[in-house]
Amino acid sequence: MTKITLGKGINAGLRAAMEADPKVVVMGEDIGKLGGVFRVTEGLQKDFGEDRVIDTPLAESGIIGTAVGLALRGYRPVCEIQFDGFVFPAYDQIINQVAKMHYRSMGKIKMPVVIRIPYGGGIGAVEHHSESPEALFAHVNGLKVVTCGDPVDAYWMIQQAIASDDPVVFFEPKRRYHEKAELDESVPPALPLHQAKVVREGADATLLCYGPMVKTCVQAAEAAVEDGRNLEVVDLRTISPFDLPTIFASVKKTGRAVVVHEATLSFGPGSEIAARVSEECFYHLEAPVLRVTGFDTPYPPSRMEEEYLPDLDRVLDGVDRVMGY
Amino acid sequence: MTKITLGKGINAGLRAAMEADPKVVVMGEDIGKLGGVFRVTEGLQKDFGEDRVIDTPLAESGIIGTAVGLALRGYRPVCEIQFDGFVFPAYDQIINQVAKMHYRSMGKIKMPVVIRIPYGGGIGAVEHHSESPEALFAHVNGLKVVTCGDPVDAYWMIQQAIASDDPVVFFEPKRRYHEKAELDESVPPALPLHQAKVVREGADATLLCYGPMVKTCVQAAEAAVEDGRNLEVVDLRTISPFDLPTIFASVKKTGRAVVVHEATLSFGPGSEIAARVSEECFYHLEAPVLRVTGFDTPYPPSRMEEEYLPDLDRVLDGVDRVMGY
Amino acid sequence: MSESVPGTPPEVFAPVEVPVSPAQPPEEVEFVQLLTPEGERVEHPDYSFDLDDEAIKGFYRDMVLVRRIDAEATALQRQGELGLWASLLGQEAAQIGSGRALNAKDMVFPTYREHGVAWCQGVNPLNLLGLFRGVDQGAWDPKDNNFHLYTIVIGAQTLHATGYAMGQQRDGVLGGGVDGDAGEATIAYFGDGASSQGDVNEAFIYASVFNAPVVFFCQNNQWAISEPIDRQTRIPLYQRAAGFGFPGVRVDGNDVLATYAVSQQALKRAREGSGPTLIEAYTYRMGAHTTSDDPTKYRLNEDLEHWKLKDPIERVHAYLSRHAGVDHDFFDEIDAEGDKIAAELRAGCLALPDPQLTDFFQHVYVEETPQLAEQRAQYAAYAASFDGEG
Amino acid sequence: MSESVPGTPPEVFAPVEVPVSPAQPPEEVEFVQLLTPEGERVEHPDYSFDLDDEAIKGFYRDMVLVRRIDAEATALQRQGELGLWASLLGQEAAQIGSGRALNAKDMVFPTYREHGVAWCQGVNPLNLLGLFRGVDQGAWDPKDNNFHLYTIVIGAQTLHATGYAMGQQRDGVLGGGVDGDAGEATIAYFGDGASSQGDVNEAFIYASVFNAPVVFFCQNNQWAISEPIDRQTRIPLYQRAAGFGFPGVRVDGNDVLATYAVSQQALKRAREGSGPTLIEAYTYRMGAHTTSDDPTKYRLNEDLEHWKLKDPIERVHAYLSRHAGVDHDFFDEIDAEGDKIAAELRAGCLALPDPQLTDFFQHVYVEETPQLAEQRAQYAAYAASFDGEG
Ligand SMILES: Cc1ncc(C[n+]2csc(CCOP(=O)(O)OP(=O)(O)O)c2C)c(N)n1
Ligand SMILES: Cc1ncc(C[n+]2csc(CCOP(=O)(O)OP(=O)(O)O)c2C)c(N)n1
Ligand SMILES: [Mg+2]
Ligand SMILES: [Mg+2]
Repeated sequence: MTKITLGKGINAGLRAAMEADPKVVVMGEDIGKLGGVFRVTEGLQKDFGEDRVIDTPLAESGIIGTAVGLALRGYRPVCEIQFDGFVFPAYDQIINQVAKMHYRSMGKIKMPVVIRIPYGGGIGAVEHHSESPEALFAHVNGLKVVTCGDPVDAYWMIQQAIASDDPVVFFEPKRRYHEKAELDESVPPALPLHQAKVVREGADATLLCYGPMVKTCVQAAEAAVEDGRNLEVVDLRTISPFDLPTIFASVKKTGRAVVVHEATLSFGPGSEIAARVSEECFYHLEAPVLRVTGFDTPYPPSRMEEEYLPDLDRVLDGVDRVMGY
Repeated sequence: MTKITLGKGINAGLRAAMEADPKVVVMGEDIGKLGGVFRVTEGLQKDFGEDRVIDTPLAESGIIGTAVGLALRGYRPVCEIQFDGFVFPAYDQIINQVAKMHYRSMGKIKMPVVIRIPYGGGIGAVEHHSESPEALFAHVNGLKVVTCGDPVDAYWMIQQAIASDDPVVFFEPKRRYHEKAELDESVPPALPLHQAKVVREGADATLLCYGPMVKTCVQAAEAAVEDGRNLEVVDLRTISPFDLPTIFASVKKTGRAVVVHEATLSFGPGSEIAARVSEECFYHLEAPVLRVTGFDTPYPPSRMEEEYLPDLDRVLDGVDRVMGY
Repeated sequence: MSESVPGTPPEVFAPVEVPVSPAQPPEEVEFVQLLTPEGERVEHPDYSFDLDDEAIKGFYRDMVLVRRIDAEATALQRQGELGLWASLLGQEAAQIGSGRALNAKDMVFPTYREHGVAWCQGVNPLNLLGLFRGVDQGAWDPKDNNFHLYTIVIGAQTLHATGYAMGQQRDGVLGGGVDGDAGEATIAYFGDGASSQGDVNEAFIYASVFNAPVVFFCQNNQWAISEPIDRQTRIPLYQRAAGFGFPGVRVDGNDVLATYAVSQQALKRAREGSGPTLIEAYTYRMGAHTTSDDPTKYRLNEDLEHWKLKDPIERVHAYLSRHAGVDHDFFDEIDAEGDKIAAELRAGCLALPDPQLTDFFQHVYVEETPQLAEQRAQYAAYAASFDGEG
Repeated sequence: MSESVPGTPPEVFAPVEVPVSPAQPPEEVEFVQLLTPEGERVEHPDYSFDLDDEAIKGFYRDMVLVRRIDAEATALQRQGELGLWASLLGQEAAQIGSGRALNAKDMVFPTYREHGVAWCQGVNPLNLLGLFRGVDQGAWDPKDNNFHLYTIVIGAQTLHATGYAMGQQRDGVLGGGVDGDAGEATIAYFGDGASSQGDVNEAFIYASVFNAPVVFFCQNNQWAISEPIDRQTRIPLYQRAAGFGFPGVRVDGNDVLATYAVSQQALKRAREGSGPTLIEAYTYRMGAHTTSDDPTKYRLNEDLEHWKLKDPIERVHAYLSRHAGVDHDFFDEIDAEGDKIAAELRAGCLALPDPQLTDFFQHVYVEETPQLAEQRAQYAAYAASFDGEG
């Protein structure tokens, strides 16, 4: 058992993957000596060398484009995008090349590429450093999209993502990098990569959340006890594909659901959940699926981010509304 | 009154906008002498010169990035992206720059940029030439997203988009470029840009569609008459923002809705409609909002596109299902 | 006229005139040439063609056969059997010369027009038709012939090639053998238009910074659909490389001996571990951009007539008959072989099975998602409901 | 040592060695220099500084004041008043020299570090703090001082600058006046790291093909966060321009006289209609990348010590006191002025009002959407429900 932060969990997971498979290479900006701006790759270049931990030129399309080539050569590249807002120069390579290669080749080519993206707000950063663009990847067929909500998942999920023969966009909740938990590396992961986790059982309504919002929702659920409400909290973990059986089971049980994410409301992940749940649980729903999310504006200057981001109060407000039907 | 195709409608609309305002410039690949691969800009360079109808280097990020600069200088650039699949090299400039400039400057900068994208399938093309990526733009705050379904709308909507002080992504249903209609240029447009249009009144269920699917849905509605079903068809026209009042009014009336689009199901435009309608019309819905869409695969090789694309039968199958609740 | 010209950059602050004419007439262009349009061999200080006349006969055969295949594909498109075809007409020497310079382990990243290179790599021409007929998107296994899938998104493949070359580097396969020639290299094909894409320039940077064993082979066919080369650059394209710190060379792209010699040297350099090279093969797109294009809208017929005199096949024909004692039997046999291959290609094309959408659901992921499995099953049931209807 | 070097490209096929040392020590670097680190003026065949000592005193004042402003902002960050600060320490000469070469109508596209250029354009330093304090995202009107918003997405602004310059061209404002110097130009600032972005290279292509009146001003401060310059290029950066067909020049970025002279000439060229120029200002980032960065992780202290000897301000101080008869009153006054400005800046910073989220909803669109109006109203009602709660 070791006490580990979420950031260190990913670091340890990367290390474990690199030790297990010499074909795993890590690449990105400032990931070498510096260990990445969040120190998630700290120490890796020292131990695995410059050929496996590659500081790239400052060009994101180049990172992903060369990763495609490395994958074609039999490597398993793990690419770091420095911040959420900087993935877009690489968007074409991700959606037209990484995502489609397996399909285009009728299954002959595999693209075991992992794209790590620290995402979300709450760290007081300047613009482009706090975004939640997961829906822009989840809508793209051929990609898988996951995100971890705690240090233990961080450790295992990054390894599962690297082991996946499908390309995985791996969103890391940057404001949770310093959250701590006990990790026992000898206990195998409890769940496969694309399965959701009920982190708190409840009966009155379901909070569906992921990444940075898991902690927020658990806190909200605890606070709701005072109001006599017993909330279930589901950490979705996988966004594409969603683990629909787990989601449906919970909502059918409680009859009410609130989706919570930092991403903007419209055309966000919550809309897909609402659409699916409304269809599958039509006769079980006591209320429409409600969404507590970032607003439909660009991410605001950081002095306003506390208001912009869903927090305990806004989650409870959503719960009030969903219980009001 | 002139008989005009949808493609010629846009051409005539561009011409009218260029005549009305010398600051309107048109830019893109092959739009000059060739008049664009779909001939939508035919004749414009001859009449307005190379300074206003600009054949650009083969670089989409450059097209949009220089359009931003031209807009900052007081121009109103209309950018052509040759095919839907080729907009992604420009994605960063579109979502980080075009979309955010007004917000970043607290309203001081305007970005009257129009990005024209021929989209959708059904023309027997090779890969990357038949995609429907509208959700990837609709999720981005700061952009507006519209699409025309008939030649008269094509003529007016492109002019309204150019007149808009907000950036507009203008999706053109390429397989409808040759659809014909009568246009009377002297009659002002019936609707503002961001309003939907009920193209067929009905009572039993609502088909919500846009762009290339409008024709398909009208045909389906006519075919449904034989089954004794009276379907309402709404041409949404505007995707971001959706015209929710028109959508809600129709669904509250019929109690049932099927969204039809070529874009992939998951995280697609239909999920946002389903989420909104489920919430707003919770007590009016006789059935969940269903979606008839492209499947969750990349666009297939063209020999299979007829199966991939929603057609009359699949729309009617959706209607059957929604009526079955 | 037949000289290799390393980039001479404009002087600092000497005003640079933007060229106004679409393309320089080839007379004024300086490049590496070893066989003139008239079929005469010429010397070059830095490059020589070191194979015998048998090899030249082989190149001739290659070029005639790929032109024949290309013509058949164009005909198939006209007859509605293909949705589209991108002809290589006029670019045979660039493709055969460079393709024949490849070693067995070298890897190729093509655009959508490299039918000649595919031929050299042993790809069955029928495989090339799938994409254009709309039954697949390439779907050959790149490993079978060291020939990656056609890439349609302009320039994207240059980064893939660079990454692949970085993989070769990491695999330690550079150097070794005579002169280090036992190593492996990668070659990336792209067009003059592609040179403007950010991706291509990023590929130059990655290749340069990592000294990757990649050859950038640009077929400057003067046109990117309707846009003449002056929409992409105002100086010769090969000079771009110098600004990134690696060598660039312009070669007569219609001269198969020169394209062979120049490619061979660049590939050798890469295999040895000496890094990237940019080759600009100066050629001309004799046909339309694709069968959907109408070049009469934007270019003059006289341009085409002018380039016909530089035909890549004609000059080898002239050389072989005048200087290598090859008689008409040889040529006739190849023509006959071409007709046979074309007939087989046609028959193969018509026999290509129509694909099933349900099959394609399974190619989206290695591990299919439950959602997709469900959609597939639903669609299969739906499709089956029509069976027997009519 | 003080010579302008147009790009001499490597010879064709001469193997290019990849440099292994992080950055060339400045002694070995060739560039345009007009004032040595010791404060001695030197001649250059192509460039001369044509202003008097009063102007140099002005430059000195500019540099001292922006360094003082920068130091105050760093202090504000340390005290928690700013979330972040990107220091220009060490780059004052590059920014003041180029900034002072601008005419009233020229337009500037900065990155996030051009506080010195902002100063030259008359932007109130307080405006620069908003972004870093997190109360806005720049929010000055670019038209007020012909100074665009700071751009954080690396390289994006080089395309904006090129487009803006294409607009100047279309407005017919090139040429005219003495030597065509009445025209307008645009200048784009970017870093050495940025030179690897596709956007920057596309900007070079657009500028070259359209002959746009834009000067690309690259501050090569040797580092892109933790990456040394050899991660971006293996030859001097200014040589990149030659490959795109326009002039490139390297200037001692710590020499304000030289950066002024070189910028002036390039801007003049642009205003006349002679097209783009790339200037590489060879300098050094004396501080951390930003206040969040820890350079001890990746660079040696001795590097920094070495560069301190080249300080851009010290050499002007030396020149003025030794050769221009300037006494300590002058220097003291400027220091005092700096302290005053810094105090004002600090007071202004602390007094910046906290922004209201509801206000920001209205800046998303010129014409607000009904959805957003509704969200805004709902949020306002929600927020109001907490009022009086405490
Ligand atoms: C990113 C992207 N933009 C646009 C297109 C459409 N397109 C296909 S081919 C072509 C011209 C390419 O010209 P060039 O690179 O010279 O190659 P060539 O066709 O002449 O061989 C264009 C614009 C594309 N395929 N990809
Ligand atoms: C597209 C993009 N990728 C990554 C970043 C993160 N980032 C911010 S500054 C920087 C380094 C920039 O280096 P350089 O261009 O040399 O400018 P300098 O900071 O040295 O002035 C990086 C990688 C970014 N802002 N934008
Ligand atoms: Mg071409
Ligand atoms: Mg730098």
